[in-house]
Amino acid sequence: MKNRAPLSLHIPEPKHRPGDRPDFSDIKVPKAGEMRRPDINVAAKDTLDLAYSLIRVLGEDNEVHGPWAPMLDLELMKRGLRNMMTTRIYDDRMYRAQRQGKTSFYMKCTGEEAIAVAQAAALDAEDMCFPTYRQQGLLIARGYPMVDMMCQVYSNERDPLKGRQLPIMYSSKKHGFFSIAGNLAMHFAQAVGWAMASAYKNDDRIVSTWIGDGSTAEGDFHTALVFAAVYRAPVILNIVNNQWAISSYQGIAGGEESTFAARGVGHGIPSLRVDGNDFLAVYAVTKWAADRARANLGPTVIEHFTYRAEGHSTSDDPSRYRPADEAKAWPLGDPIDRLKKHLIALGKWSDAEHTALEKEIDEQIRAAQKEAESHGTLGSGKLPSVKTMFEDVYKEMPWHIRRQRQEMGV
Amino acid sequence: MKNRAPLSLHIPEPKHRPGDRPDFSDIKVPKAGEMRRPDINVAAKDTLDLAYSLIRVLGEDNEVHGPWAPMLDLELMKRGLRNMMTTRIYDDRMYRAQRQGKTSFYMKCTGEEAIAVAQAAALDAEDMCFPTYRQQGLLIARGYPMVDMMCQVYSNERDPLKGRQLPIMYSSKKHGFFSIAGNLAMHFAQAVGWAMASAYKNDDRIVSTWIGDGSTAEGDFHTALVFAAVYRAPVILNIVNNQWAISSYQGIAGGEESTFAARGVGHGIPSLRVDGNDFLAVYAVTKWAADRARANLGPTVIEHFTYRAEGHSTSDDPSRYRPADEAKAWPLGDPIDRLKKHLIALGKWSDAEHTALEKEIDEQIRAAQKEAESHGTLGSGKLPSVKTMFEDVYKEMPWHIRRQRQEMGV
Amino acid sequence: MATMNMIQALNSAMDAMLTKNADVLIFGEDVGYFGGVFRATDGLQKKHGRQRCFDSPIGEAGIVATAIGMAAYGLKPVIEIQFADYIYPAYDQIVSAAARLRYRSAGDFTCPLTLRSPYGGGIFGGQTHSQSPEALFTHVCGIKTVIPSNPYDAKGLLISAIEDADPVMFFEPKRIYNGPFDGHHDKPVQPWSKHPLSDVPDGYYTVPLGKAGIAREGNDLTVLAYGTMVHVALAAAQETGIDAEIVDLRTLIPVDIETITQSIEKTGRCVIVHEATRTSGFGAELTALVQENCFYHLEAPIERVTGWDTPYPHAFEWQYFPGPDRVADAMRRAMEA
Amino acid sequence: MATMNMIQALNSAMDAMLTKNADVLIFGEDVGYFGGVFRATDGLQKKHGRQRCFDSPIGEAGIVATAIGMAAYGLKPVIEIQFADYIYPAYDQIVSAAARLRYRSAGDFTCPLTLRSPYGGGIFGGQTHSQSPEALFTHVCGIKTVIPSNPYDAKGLLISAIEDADPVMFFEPKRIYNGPFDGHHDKPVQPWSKHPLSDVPDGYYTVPLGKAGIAREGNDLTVLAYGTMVHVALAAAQETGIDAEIVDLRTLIPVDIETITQSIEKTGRCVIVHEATRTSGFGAELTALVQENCFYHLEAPIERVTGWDTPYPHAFEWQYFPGPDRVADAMRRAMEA
Ligand SMILES: Cc1ncc(C[n+]2csc(CCOP(=O)(O)OP(=O)(O)O)c2C)c(N)n1
Ligand SMILES: Cc1ncc(C[n+]2csc(CCOP(=O)(O)OP(=O)(O)O)c2C)c(N)n1
Ligand SMILES: [Mg+2]
Ligand SMILES: [Mg+2]
Repeated sequence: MKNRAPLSLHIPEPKHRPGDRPDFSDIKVPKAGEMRRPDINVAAKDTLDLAYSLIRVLGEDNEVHGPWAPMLDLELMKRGLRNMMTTRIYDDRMYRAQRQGKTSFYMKCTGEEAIAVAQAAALDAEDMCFPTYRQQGLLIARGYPMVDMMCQVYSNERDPLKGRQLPIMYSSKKHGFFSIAGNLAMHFAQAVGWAMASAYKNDDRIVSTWIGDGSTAEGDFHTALVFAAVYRAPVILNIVNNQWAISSYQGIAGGEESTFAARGVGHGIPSLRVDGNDFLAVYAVTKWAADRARANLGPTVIEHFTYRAEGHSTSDDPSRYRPADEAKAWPLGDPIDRLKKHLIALGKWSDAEHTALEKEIDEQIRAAQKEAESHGTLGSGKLPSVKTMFEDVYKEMPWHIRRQRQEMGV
Repeated sequence: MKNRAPLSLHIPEPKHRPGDRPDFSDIKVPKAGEMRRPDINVAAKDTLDLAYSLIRVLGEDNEVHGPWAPMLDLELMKRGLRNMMTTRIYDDRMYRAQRQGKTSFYMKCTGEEAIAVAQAAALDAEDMCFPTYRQQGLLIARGYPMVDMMCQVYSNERDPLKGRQLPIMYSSKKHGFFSIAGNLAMHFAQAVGWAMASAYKNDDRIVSTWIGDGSTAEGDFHTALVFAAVYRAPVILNIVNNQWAISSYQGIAGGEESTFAARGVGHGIPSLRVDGNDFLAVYAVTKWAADRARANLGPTVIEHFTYRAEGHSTSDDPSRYRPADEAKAWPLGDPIDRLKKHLIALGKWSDAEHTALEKEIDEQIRAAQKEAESHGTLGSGKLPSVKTMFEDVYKEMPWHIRRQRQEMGV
Repeated sequence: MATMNMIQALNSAMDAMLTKNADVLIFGEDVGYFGGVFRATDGLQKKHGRQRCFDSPIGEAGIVATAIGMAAYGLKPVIEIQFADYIYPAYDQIVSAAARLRYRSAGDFTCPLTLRSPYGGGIFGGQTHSQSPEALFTHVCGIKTVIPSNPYDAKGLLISAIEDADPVMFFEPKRIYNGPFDGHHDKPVQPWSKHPLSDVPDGYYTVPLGKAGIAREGNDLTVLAYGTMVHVALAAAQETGIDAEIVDLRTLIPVDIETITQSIEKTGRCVIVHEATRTSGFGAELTALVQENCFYHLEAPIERVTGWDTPYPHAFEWQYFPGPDRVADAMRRAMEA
Repeated sequence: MATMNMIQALNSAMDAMLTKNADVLIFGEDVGYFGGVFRATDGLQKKHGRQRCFDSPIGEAGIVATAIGMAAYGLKPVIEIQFADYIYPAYDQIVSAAARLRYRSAGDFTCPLTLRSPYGGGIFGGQTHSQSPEALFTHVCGIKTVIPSNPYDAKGLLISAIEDADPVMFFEPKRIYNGPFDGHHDKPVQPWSKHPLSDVPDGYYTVPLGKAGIAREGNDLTVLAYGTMVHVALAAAQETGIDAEIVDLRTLIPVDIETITQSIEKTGRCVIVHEATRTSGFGAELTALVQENCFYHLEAPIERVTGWDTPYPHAFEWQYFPGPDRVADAMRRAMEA
């Protein structure tokens, strides 16, 4: 060895652990309206500032600001508010159902509702979505029957997926919602293939897909960016940076050194970073990206900067690895609260109306739950026929699976 | 469907195909010396200009220019010239040997010699290399016995790899040269692991690894960047952009939309793009990156912009997919020729000396070849013992492999 | 009718399907303008257009992933993985997505893609251009695995694979692309043109998946083989003079259990041949099936003749390859037992 | 000596090796500060320091790739893949690199890494948290595959795996982390503390790789099993009253052929049990080995009791899981044949 300073291994570590006081003052939050809005045919490299900053529309004053303000009509915003609230209350009910032993598992998207709901509003109903497990808001916004959602969560006799999938792994082609897989990141690259197919067929449907900050470390994330860039696929590549991947903070995925949006720029894909808790900003950037895709300008990367306000899933206990009150310290607020306040500021909404709506949704969900539970809950014995277990492995059942079914005696 | 313009699928296509006149005028070649040289602790995002341009030192006037000029001593340059020439002549002889039926396969690095040879000069002898199949120059520069290289190519009785590997898949731990695999990109991520190990052990050896433009599309390329960035691994991540991946031009790997160096910036890794045919520039950027690694500043991405002057391998016929004279039109010249002219311009070299050196090397290689061939060529029957075929699957031979060896009767 | 080698037959199958169905498209590394490193897609881009047959980035995971997305959309992608040795980066996409999509979505989404890949040794490709990974797919429910042994079957099976509603792994024994190699590497190479199964119809026809062929009828012993090994087994039968029935499986999953059991009930003896490494190879499953289905007919232990449990070594190509002598030995052992 | 469940035993093995050898380090998703989603690395970061046990990005390929680089350097990385279902992204690195490195470099570079991963069903994990992919590794020469069935073995085998000179896949049957589950899901769960093999020495000790254990001696029939299925087989033996010898394989590759043949030569009957899908599962290889090595001792067809050839369905956990009733049926069939 030469006479040199020894090397040392760097292991990223979040600023705060249980017992510490959470402090997000290192996060630079630009003022709403501050970021420019380039033309949709901008070169990737000319979006670098947008990939490192944060596009925000809704200010602390609850008013809209700057060139990204989408100027939405009231109905759309109210629908968005309702869909976000529905998502949150649905999550709460299902979480509780799991705790009551009615199913094995559940995952909430608390604090991240704007991402799915505002995007559903900005996309066409026919556009295709390749989501992760935290975009249940898409199904709600697109009017998928909530009873069916619940039956999936319960793996009961009415479960559209015949009891085959873990709770929350919904699938509905009719609602442009791709079958969720437990395997992270895989779908991100598949979405690009779907978009290529749409372009190949001279169709006009575009694709949107989502991935978590942690999952961007998978090879398939890269694959998606490479193929999307090469074939200029009409796809929106959303990264939901909610700061955590189970117990690992985003620095373990490379967030210490760069933003996730910046990855897109390197691939020659125009890339934006947006306040993911700002319904209007999420809507605006999605619309911009959709316009690009529809104009055959190819993919856009969007990083949604947000915070996972609850545990990873019902199997998780976040107080083991982060300060219990970290969610409260999050500087970008809550998406429902912010949109609500904006509507109030516009003079079009009130606390009373809000409470009434909350109650209405709650009752609606309770009714749905009652109906869903009439078809059984996990372990209740009300299941699809056991025979179905052997179906759909292939279109036609081959002899060896048929024999196994016989062996089982069904 | 809405009344919208139909989507269409973009398939990248190189500008020229067989029969066309090659024309590289779209490649912007900055003047030598034009690019700035930042401090080694520069932030990734502040290298963006360097990732999109081209660092060049040797000008058309055969003189050095600008802040990247490494100010090398004459001996080092002469050794570099010799090593590059040796690599080229070695390639020619082995290519011919394959054509004569003495082995199954061969791959040249013609036109790309500076990349391995200048880097070997800029690294310490103890630093570890994870190369692809086009960095044979490393072994030559590090003094690996040429006879052993040839015996590997011939899979003969003296082959250090016992006839197990395809020709050119050398391995030499002693020379800091990681065992080459046929599988593209895998090693790029492994190199990061080696670098992490070196840092973990407070060692002072750093790592350099190479990958082709085409291979950057693999997930393992991404993996390498993510892990290197997260753990600030002391590794130099070289991308050899020689414009082609067998028959696919670099646009099929995403080169139409961005540079390959730009990918590094997105990951928070300082990234440089260099004239890969400029020995001095390659040396300079490597040194800069090595200094960063040694100072615990972490990884650097370097894109070497070069041209694969010959076929992909002996199995390839490039005239089927690109203009036959494309290599001649390459605007960045030939690395050997450029260094030679620089030395002549310095008054330290001459055409006569060059020709004499060429002859000396040629004779040396012929002698080595004669010796290597005395140990056999592929198919000559002079092989390691067949027994060895069953060894090294595991450290200790398990019963089932022992039985198979017996079954074979050896 | 034309005389075709395997490559021409495969090319003709893809040509026929590109012509017949606008939803068929082909992509993979070097398959576009160049026509593939083995020339299987030669001329298809020129004839059918750049969108129908094009180059992909070097990313096997991406090739399969995008094909899955396309298949879910409703297209019929036919993708090439340049060598079977390079399938592994795509293994997750194949196993966790392609194979599962129909099941996990209860038929809501399906994945009718065809993955073609040259496999096997015999061309001095060394350990990364010679592998036979078929068993790694036969263990995965939800995908089919097909391996042809001659031009006629190659075309007919490939068309069936493309038309199949589920993902199909289509492995092409590269050693017999140009001629029916029987393992006698020191003898002159025979071209396909001398073989009756090189008579291939020009247009569309199918050979059904899931049905084995009988490459040679016989009464004394059954050989189960596929791909190149069918020809090796034929040579061994001829050289030993043993009246072997040689079953050419053609499809590994779902395997044609009827043909297998019928043959073994007749002969009572069984030799299984494949080039892949032995342990947990498809020969293990065949052994299990034969002993489960024909236990009381078996007069001798089932023999496996396979590649050794080592990587495929470059210089020891012929010591590794399970050639006619090794097959003949096993046949004799099975007869003598 | 302490009473440990499987998780504690595994934790104790890693603790011992971190203490013993400075070249041992541990990484994987969530294994650092948090201690792993199954808590197997609980407290190790705190005790041994952040560099010795740390979180990795969510990239299984990267975890394995960097471990390969570290192993080639000379370290002894112990990595965790959070669920065996998520190994596939790393499959290429395992098969094409870890398994081949010693061979292809003729011993110049080696790859002594240990990959731990929870596998198998029984916890309502659905199709992506229940898989048993061991056969996909047993087909790959150059790697060893180990599966413990109790705390004592788990610790001893893991230490052996870490000390081994070659890459070892170490699959942990997650259903028995907390108790020796015998498949009777409707009965109360037994904790490990009531089981004799939960007596685990505190410090360093090894259980050798490549050696099977006998979980129950018997004379009438041999059951080959591993992991959770050892306990299921024990229950089936008790419930049928059949005097079965239950072989706990412990190591799948290299498998302990001596113990297997000795047992079958004694009993003449064989039932093979695993949770993985049947076709081309490790049971196929075991069947082949048994019939190759013990053909003339076999009095009945070898039976396979396995998971069905479908994904693991969430709601049909117990219809899928090869429980004691199915094993008992197979044992009776084997006895009656
Ligand atoms: C391929 C794969 N590896 C690991 C897991 C286990 N796992 C499930 S969710 C998760 C964390 C994902 O974090 P992130 O991508 O940030 O998404 P988030 O949960 O925050 O929405 C992990 C590691 C998995 N499901 N798939
Ligand atoms: C995983 C994998 N996929 C495909 C191949 C086949 N292959 C060998 S070299 C090559 C082209 C590589 O191009 P590039 O990375 O640009 O390197 P270059 O040959 O130009 O140096 C391909 C596709 C391979 N060896 N490994
Ligand atoms: Mg996250
Ligand atoms: Mg290249």
